[in-house]
Amino acid sequence: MVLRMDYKTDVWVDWCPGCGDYGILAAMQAALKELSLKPWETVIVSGIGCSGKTPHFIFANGVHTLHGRAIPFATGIKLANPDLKVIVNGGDGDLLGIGAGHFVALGRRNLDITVIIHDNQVYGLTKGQASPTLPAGAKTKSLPKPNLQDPVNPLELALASGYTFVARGYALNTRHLANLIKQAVQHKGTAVIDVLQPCVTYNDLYTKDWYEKRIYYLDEDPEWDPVVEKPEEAPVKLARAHEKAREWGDRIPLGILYWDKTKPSMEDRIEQRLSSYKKIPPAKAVIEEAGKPAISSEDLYRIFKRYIVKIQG
Amino acid sequence: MVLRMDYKTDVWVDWCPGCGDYGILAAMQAALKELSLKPWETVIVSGIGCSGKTPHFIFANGVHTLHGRAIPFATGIKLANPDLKVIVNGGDGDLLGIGAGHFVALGRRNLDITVIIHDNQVYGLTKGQASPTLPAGAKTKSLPKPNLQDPVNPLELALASGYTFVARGYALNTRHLANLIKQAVQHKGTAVIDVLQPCVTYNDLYTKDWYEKRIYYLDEDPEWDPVVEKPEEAPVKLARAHEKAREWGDRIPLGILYWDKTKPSMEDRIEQRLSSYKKIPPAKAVIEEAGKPAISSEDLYRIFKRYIVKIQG
Amino acid sequence: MREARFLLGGPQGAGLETAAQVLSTAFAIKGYYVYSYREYYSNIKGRHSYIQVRVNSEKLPMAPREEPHVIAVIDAESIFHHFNEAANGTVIVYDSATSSRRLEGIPSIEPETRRRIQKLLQREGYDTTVQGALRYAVERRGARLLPLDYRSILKRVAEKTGTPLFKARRFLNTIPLAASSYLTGLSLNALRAGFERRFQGRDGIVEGNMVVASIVYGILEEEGVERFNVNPPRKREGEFLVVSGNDIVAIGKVVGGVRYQSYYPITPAADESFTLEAHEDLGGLHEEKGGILVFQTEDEIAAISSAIGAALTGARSSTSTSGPGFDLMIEALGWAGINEVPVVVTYYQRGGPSTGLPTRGGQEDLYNALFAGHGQFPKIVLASGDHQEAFIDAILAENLAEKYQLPVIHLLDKFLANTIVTIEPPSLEDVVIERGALTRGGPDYKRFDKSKGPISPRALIGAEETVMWYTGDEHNPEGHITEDPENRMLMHDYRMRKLEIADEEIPEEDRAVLYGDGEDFLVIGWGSVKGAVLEALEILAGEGFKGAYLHYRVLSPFPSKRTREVLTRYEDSKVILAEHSVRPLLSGLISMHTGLRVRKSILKWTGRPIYALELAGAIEKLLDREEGVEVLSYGA
Amino acid sequence: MREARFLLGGPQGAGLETAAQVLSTAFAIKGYYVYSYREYYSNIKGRHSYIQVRVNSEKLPMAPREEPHVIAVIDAESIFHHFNEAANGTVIVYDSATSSRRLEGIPSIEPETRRRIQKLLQREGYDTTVQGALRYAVERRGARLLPLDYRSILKRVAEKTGTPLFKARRFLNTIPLAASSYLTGLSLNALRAGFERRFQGRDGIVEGNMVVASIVYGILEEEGVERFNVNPPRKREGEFLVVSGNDIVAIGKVVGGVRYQSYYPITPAADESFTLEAHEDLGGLHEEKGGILVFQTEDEIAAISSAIGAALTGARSSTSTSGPGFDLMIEALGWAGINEVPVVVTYYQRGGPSTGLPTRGGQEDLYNALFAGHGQFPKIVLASGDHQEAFIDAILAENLAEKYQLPVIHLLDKFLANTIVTIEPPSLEDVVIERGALTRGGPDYKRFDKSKGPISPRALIGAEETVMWYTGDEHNPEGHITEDPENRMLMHDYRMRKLEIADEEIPEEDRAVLYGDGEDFLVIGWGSVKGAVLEALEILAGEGFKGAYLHYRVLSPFPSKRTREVLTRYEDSKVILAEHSVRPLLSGLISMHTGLRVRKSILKWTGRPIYALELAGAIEKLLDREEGVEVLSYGA
Ligand SMILES: Cc1ncc(C[n+]2csc(CCOP(=O)(O)OP(=O)(O)O)c2C)c(N)n1
Ligand SMILES: Cc1ncc(C[n+]2csc(CCOP(=O)(O)OP(=O)(O)O)c2C)c(N)n1
Ligand code: SF4
Ligand code: SF4
Ligand SMILES: [Mg+2]
Ligand SMILES: [Mg+2]
Repeated sequence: MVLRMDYKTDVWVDWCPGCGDYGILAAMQAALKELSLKPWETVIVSGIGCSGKTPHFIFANGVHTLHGRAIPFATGIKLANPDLKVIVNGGDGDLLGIGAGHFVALGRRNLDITVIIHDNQVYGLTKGQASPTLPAGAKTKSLPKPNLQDPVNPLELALASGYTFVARGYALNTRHLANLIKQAVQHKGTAVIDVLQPCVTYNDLYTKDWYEKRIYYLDEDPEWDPVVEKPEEAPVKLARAHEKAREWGDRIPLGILYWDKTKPSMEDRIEQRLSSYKKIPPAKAVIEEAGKPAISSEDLYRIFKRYIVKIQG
Repeated sequence: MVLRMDYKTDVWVDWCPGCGDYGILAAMQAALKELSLKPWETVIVSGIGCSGKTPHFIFANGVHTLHGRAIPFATGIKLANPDLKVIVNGGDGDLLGIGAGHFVALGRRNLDITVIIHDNQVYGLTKGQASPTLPAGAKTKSLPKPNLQDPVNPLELALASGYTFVARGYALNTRHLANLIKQAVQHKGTAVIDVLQPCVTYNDLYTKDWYEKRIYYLDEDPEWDPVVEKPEEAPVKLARAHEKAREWGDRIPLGILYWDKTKPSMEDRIEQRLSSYKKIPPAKAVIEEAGKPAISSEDLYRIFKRYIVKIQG
Repeated sequence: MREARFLLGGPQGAGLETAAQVLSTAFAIKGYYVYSYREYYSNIKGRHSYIQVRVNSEKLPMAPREEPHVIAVIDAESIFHHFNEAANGTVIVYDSATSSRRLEGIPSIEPETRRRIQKLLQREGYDTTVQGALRYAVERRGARLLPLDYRSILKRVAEKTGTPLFKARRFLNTIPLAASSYLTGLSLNALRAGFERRFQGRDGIVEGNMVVASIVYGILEEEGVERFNVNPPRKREGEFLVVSGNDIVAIGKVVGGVRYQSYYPITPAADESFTLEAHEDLGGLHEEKGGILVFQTEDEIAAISSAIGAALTGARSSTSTSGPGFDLMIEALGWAGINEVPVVVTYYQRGGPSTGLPTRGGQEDLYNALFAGHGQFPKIVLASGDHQEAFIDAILAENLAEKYQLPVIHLLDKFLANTIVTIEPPSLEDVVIERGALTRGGPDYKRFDKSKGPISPRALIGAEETVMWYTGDEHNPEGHITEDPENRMLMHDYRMRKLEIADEEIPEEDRAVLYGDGEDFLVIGWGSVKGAVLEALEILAGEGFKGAYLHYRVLSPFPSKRTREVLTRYEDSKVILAEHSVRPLLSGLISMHTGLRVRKSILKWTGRPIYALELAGAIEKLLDREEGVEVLSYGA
Repeated sequence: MREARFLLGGPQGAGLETAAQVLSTAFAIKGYYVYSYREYYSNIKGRHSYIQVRVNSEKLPMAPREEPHVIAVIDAESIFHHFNEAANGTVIVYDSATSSRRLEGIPSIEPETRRRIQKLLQREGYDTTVQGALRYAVERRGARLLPLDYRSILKRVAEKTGTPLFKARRFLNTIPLAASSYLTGLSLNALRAGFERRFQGRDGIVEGNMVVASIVYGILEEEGVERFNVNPPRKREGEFLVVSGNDIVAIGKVVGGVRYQSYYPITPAADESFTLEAHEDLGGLHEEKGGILVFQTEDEIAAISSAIGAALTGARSSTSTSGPGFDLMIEALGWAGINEVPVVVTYYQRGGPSTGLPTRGGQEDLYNALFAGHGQFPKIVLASGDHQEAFIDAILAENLAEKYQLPVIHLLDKFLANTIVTIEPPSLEDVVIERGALTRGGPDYKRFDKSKGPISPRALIGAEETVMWYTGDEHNPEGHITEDPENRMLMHDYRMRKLEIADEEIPEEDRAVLYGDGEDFLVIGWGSVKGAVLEALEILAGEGFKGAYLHYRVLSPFPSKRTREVLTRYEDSKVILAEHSVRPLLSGLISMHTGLRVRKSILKWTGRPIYALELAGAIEKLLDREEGVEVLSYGA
C-alpha cells in the first residue's frame, strides 16, 4: 500500500453502471483533495446499502458499519478524537428509516460531522423496496404495488432536529456537490447534505431526466442568503429554509438551505465543562506508564476522596 | 372484576404526589367517558417510564410495552384490528429519545392513532436524567452538570414527520387537555399531543409556576384556525403551525397547532389495495373450520397457481 | 443416466436467474425432479453469480453435488471461478471470443480470488487466461470444451428478428441456457414450454428466446455434439409445485393462517414477504375470509413489536428476518415471552457474524435463536431441513405458538431460501389448525389466571365486555405489575413449565427424526444439511458403509431422551456432526442436555453449502479415527 | 457479639437511603465493617423499600443474613412487610401512633402482598393491624417491641429548633435511624460523625438531625432500653473505601484507563456512569493526562456503537447497561467481533425477562451474555462475585479486550450494584495495563494482517500516514469486503482461535477459584452468590459439614479442565449449584463444556438475594438426597 492523494483505492467499484453513487464518490474525492485532508485524519463512516460501500472506494480511513448505525459509530469516533474529520455516507433507508432516531439525535448535538444522504427513494441493495423518501402512491418498477406510506422530507426533518448546515445536492452535478461537501466539512457543527441520487436499476420514476428538468440552484439567486451570522437572524432564516425545503415538484432547489454559524459545537460545549478535552481527548489520554496505570494510589485517594472514610477508632 | 365506566382501576396510582401525570390521567379518563368509548374497544399502549404506568390506572385494555416501542406495538394492534381505538402514552425520553425513529415513521403513515407525550424534560423513572426536550445548559436539580445537548421540539418534529393533528396541552389544565384528547381521538389519522407535564421530583425548572406564567390558549384567539379542510390550505397552515411551534419562552401556546383533515388514513390506503381490509381485518380473518385450515387444497392451487407446473410428460 | 447436473455462470444482472428458471421449468413440465441453487455476491450488478441445477428422472435431489455434466457460462470471469470444478466428461460451454481474456484484466474478481486462481494456474504451469484455465480443465480434469461464438450467434438473432445488435444482446444469457438444454436432451418444444411459463403473455420475448435457442440447437446439431442421455422421467402426470424455500414458507403461512406479516427488508428473508404480499388477496378469497396484511416497517424492532401487537388482537402473526434483524428483535421477544404472546419469527440464517457474508449461507445462529434474551422465558425453536419440512413447520410454528402461548422461532437458512425445487403440491389432509386455549373472555376475565395451571385461556383484545392488561413487568393474574415475591415465584416458574409441558406433549421421535438404521456410524445434524447427509449415506452405502442420520427438527424443547436413546446405540467414535459452522454448535447442545460428547465433526464455513460427495468423503475419512474435525471447502 | 444486623424500612423517598448511609458511615468511621443492601420497588415515591445492614467487628460480611437484631421502621406498611422476619430478641422500633393501622387501609401495598399477609395473620389468629402483626412477632417469633411516639418527638424537635412542625417532619427518618444507632451501641458522637460526612458543609441539617438523635437517645436511656453489645472493631486505624458495586466498577474503570463511557440510563447500571461523570476531571489530573468523557446517548444501540467508534481511535471505551439495553447492543457486538474491536460492556443483571422486576436482582442473563449474536465470534465473559472482584475485573476486562482484540462482557447484578460495603482501598501494586499488540501503523499497514497468526497488530484510527478500513462484512487483510471462500476460512477460524489462545493463556485456577477443601460437598456458583455461599460454608462447618466452593469468574473461555478436575473429586451427588435463576444455567454450561451433570441446585428467583441461613439450610437438606432442587424464598 502506498498512501494516495487522489483518494482512490484499488477496490473495484461494484455499483451498477450509471448509478448516481459514482457522482457522489467523485464529489467526495474532489472535496477531500481540494481541502487537502490527510487520509489518516479523515474517516468515512457508512451504513449498509449500496451507499454503504463508499468508504472502500476512498483512500482515507473507512468504517463501514451496520445498517442504520453510521451516525452513532461516527459520534464515538469524533468524540474520542475530535481532531479527525468525520464524514458519514448513508442511504435514505439507512439514515431516515432504521436510523431515523440517530439522525434526530445528532441534530441535537451539533457535533462537527458531515452527513451525506444517498437519497434514491429505494432500498437499493435489498432490491428496490420503497425507502422513506418515496412518495405514497408511487410505484417504481421494483414494487409490486404502489407505496403505502408518505415520504419524510430529509431537509425538514434535519431543520426540525437542529442541524446547523442543511443543503441539497444532486449526484450527477459533481462539481456543485463537491463544493457543498467542502462547505459542509468546513462548517463547525453538524452538516447534512441530502443528495438526490438516481438509482438506475430500481427507480424508474426519479431519473436523471426527471431531475434535470426540475432542479435549479439557490446560489444563482443573489437574494438567497441562508447564513445565520447572529442568533437573532435564525427564526426568519429557519422559516425560509423550511419553505424552501418543502418546494418539490416542478422546481427543486439545490444548494444550502440553512447555515447557522452561531451555535456552539458539541466539542466546544464539552470543553467548557472539561477544559482539557480538545487538548487531550479520550483517544490521546495517558492511561499507563510502562504497563502501570497512569493513576497512582495517591491519585486514586484524591479523585475518590468522597468515598474514603478515615477510621477514627 | 366488574366493567367500569368511570375508567378507573383498583391499582394504586404510585406517582409522586403533585406529579403532572395525575392531570393527564384524569384528562384521559374524562375524554374516554365523554366519548363513551367502550373499554373493550379501547387500547391504551404505553412505553416504559413513570408515564408508562398509565394503562394500569385506566379501565380499558392496557398494553404496557417496552421503552421506546409503544408506537410499533400500537401500530400492530391497530393494523390488525382497525375497529379498536388506540391511544399511546409515552414519556418524552421514550417517544423522542430511544423511540424517535418510530415517532418519525408513524408520521409517515397517518394511521388512526393518538399519541400523548408526557413531556417533563427528564427521564423520570430512572431518576431525572436529561430527556430530549430539556434545553442545553439547563441544570435541573437532578443533574450533576448542565445539559450538553439541544432539545428537540416535539411539535416541529411531528410537523416535519407528517402528523395530521398536532397539539399541545398542559397536564394541570385537565379540562382543556381532555378536550384536546377527544378531538385527537376523533381525528381520522395520526394525532399527537405534546403535554407539558411538571415533574415535581426531578424538574425544578419547568414547574407549575413557571408554566402558568407563560401559557396561553390558541383557541381564545378567534383568528387562529389550524384546520386544513382542502389540500391547498396545507402549505400556509403548516408554515404557521411551524411558527407557533417555535414559540417558547415568555409565551407558550396551547391548543391545536395543525389539523389536516384531507389526508387519507393508512386504513383507507390499505382498503384501496385490499378491499376487504376493514370488513375482515387480520384479527377477524377466518383461518380454520373445525380445526382444518380455511384454505382448502383447491384454494391453495388457485392462490398459488403461478407456482404450479402441470406435467406434460 | 438418471441425472443431469449443470452449472450456469455469469455476472449478476445478466439474466442468469431467468435462464435457470426457464430450464428448471422446462424440465419440470417434462416430469423431471429439479433442484436449483443460486450463489451470488452482495451486489446488484456485475459480480459473479452461478446456479447449480440438478435434473433427476427418479427423485428429488436435496443438496448440491459436485461433478457437473455441463458448465455453461456467459462471461470470461465465470471460467476462472469454475474451471476447476470440471469432472471427467464435463462439457464447458463458453464464448470463444473470451479465450484470450486474462485473469488480471478482469476487474470484478476480488483480489483474493484472483490471487488464488493465479497461484493454482501458475503452480500447475498454465496461463492465467481463459484458455489456460480451460486447458487445465481438459488436461487435468478431463473436461470437454464447447466454444460458441456468442457474438455471431447474436448477430444472427439480430438479423432474424430484425432488431439492432445491441438489443439482441439481452438474449446473451439464452446462449448458455440453450446449449445446456441441448446437451441435457431437452427438445426445443420442451424448452419453449419453459419460456412460455416464464414470460407468460410476453410473446415477443418468448419468440426472441426461441430464435436464439433454435440457432444454438442448429449449430450443435450441425456440429454433431453429443448429448447426455437422461432417462425419461418416472413421473408422467400430475403437478409439481416449483418453489424456492422462501416461497414454500409463504405458502405454509397462508395455509397456517398467518394474516399479519411484518418485515424489514433483508437478504435472504425478504422474498418470503414479497410472495405473501403478492398473494395478499388469497386469490379472491379475502372477500370472504379476510386477506393478508404484509407491512414493511421502519426497522426490525418495529417489525416484531407490531407483530406482537397484532397477535394480541388474535391475528396469527409473524415476521421474517435474518441474523442482523433478529438481533434487534431480541428485546421484544422477551416481552412476548413474559406476556405469553403467540408470535412467530421466521429466521433465515446467513453467513455471519455481523454483516458477514450476507448473500451466503450458514448455520451459526442456533444459539442466538435458543439463548438470546435477558431473563429466562420459554421459546420453541424449530428448524427445517428441506422444502417439505419448511411447509409443515411454518404451520406447526403457528400452532405451537398459540397452543403454548409463547414465541416460536422457525430457523431456516440461505441455502434453503434460495433453492428452487419441484415438489409434490402438499396435501392438506393432515394439516390441522390448533388455536389452543382461546376464550371469549367476559367481565371476570383475567388474562394470566393460573388457577388451572400454567396455560391460561387466552381472550383477544377487542373481545366484547372483556378488558385485559399486558406489561413487560412481572404481573399478577390481571396483568398488572406486581413485585410480590410469592406471585413472582409462581408466574416465573409456570412460564418455564409451559416448555416442559410441550416437552412432554411433542413426541420426541418427531423432534429428532432417524433416517436409516446402518450400524457403522451415525451422522447428526439439523436444518439444511439434511439433503447432503442423506445423499452421502446413500453414496457410502454403495461403498459398503452403512450409516444412519439423526435429524433434529425441534431444538427447543430439546429431545433429550431420544438423543440419549439413539446416540448410545453407537460407540462414541461413531457419531459425527455435520454442520455449516466454524465451531460445532449442535454438539454443545447435546452435551448440555444429555452430557453426551460428540467427538467428530464435519464443518463448513465458507458460506457455500455442503456438497454430497465432499461430505461422503469426509465421513469416510473420519470413520477410522477416534475423534477429529473435517473441514469442507468445495464451491466457488 | 460480633455483629449487629438491622433492617430499616419505610416508603421510597422518605430518607431511608440517607439514614442507612449515615449509620453505615458512622460505623465505618469507628472501624466496623459494614454491609448494606437496599431493596426497592420500581417507583420514585411511596412504595415500600428497606435496607439490610450488617455491622461486623471482625470482617466484612458479603451477603445478607436473616435474623436482624433491630427492625426499625418509618411507617405502618413496613411493619406488615417485615414483622415475620423478626427473630428471637429482635427489637422492633416503630411509631406507636400506627399501631391501630389496618392492613386493608394501606393503599400502597400491592394486592397480592396484602392478601398474602392477611392470610398469614388470619390463619394464625391475629388482627390484620399493625398491632396484630406486632403481637405475632412477639408471640411467635420472640421479638421485643420498642414503640416511640414519632409525632411527639418531632414536636419536641420543632420546639427545640424553632421550626414549624411540618418542617420538622423531614427528620422523620432520623427517628428509626437514631433508635437503631442507640440499640447497636453507637455513641451520639459517633453518630454525629456519620451525619457530618453525609451532610458535609450543611451544618443546619447536621444539627437538626442531632437534635432528633439526642431526643431519641434521651428517651431510650430514660426508659432504660437495653443495648446490643457489639464487640469493639478489630480495625482501629487506616481507611475504608465506602462504595456501592456501581461505584467500585467506576473506580476500576478509572484506574483501568477507560476514557470514553457511553450509556443510556437504566437501573441498576446508570449509577456507575454518574460516578464516572462526577469524576470526569480525575480530580484535576485531566489537565495532564486527559479526562473521562461520559456520554448519554439516545439509546443503547448508540451507546455501544459509539463506544466501538471510540475504541477504534484508541480510547479505552466501555458502556454500561442492564438486560433490556444489552439486548439492543447485540447486533453491534457482532460488529465488534468481526472487526476485532476491544470494547467492554458492563452488564448489570436484574430480574427478567423483559422489564421483569427492574429494581430487583437475578442471574438469568448468563446465556444472553455468552451466546447472543448471530454468527460465531469470540467474546470473553467475566463475572464478579463481590466488590473486590468487581474492581479487578473492571480493569481486567479492558486488558483482555485489548490483548485479544475482542468484546468483553463484564457481568454483575443488581445485588452487587446496590450493596454498599466498607473495603480496604484497593492496592494498585499488582495492577497492570496491558494494551496488547499496538503499532504505529505506517503506509503499508494492514489492519487484519494474519501472516503472523490470529492476533494482528492494531493501529489506531488517526495514526500518522496510516489508513485502514473496517467493515462488518467478511474482509481481507486490508479490511475490504471479500467473499472469497479461502480468505473466509482463514479469517473466520482465526477470530475463533483468539478465544482458544485466551483459553490457553488465562490460568484456569483464576477462572474457577476454589474456596475451601471440605470433602462433604462442593457448591458451584458464579457472581454474587459468592458471599452467601462462603458464609453458608462457615455455618455448615460449624455443624460438622465440611464443604468447598468453586467460584466461576470467567465464563468464556470456559475453564473446562479445571471444572473436570475439581468436580470429579466429588461424587456426582455431592455437587450443588447455587444460582439466582428459575432453571439452572451454570449447570448447563458445565455439561456443555465437560459432559458432567450437576444434579442438585438451589435456586431463587424472587428477585431478592440469597440469604446465608436459608442457603445453609438448603445445602443441608440436599446433602443426603441423590438429586433435587431447593427453592429459596426469603425476603420481602
Ligand atoms: C439490521 C439490518 N436490517 C436489514 C438489513 C438489510 N439491508 C441491507 S441494505 C438495506 C437497505 C439499503 O437501502 P438504503 O439504506 O436506502 O441504501 P441504498 O442501498 O439505497 O444505498 C437493508 C434493509 C441489514 N443489513 N441490517
Ligand atoms: C431498553 C431500555 N433502556 C433503558 C430503560 C430504562 N428506563 C426506564 S424508564 C426510562 C426513562 C423514562 O423517561 P421518559 O421516557 O421520559 O418517561 P418518564 O419517566 O419521564 O415519564 C428509562 C431510560 C429501559 N427500561 N429499557
Ligand atoms: S441498485 Fe441502484 S443504488 Fe444500488 S448500485 Fe445499482 S443503481 Fe446504484
Ligand atoms: S418522578 Fe416526576 S414524572 Fe415520575 S412520578 Fe415523580 S413527579 Fe411524576
Ligand atoms: Mg436508498
Ligand atoms: Mg420524561
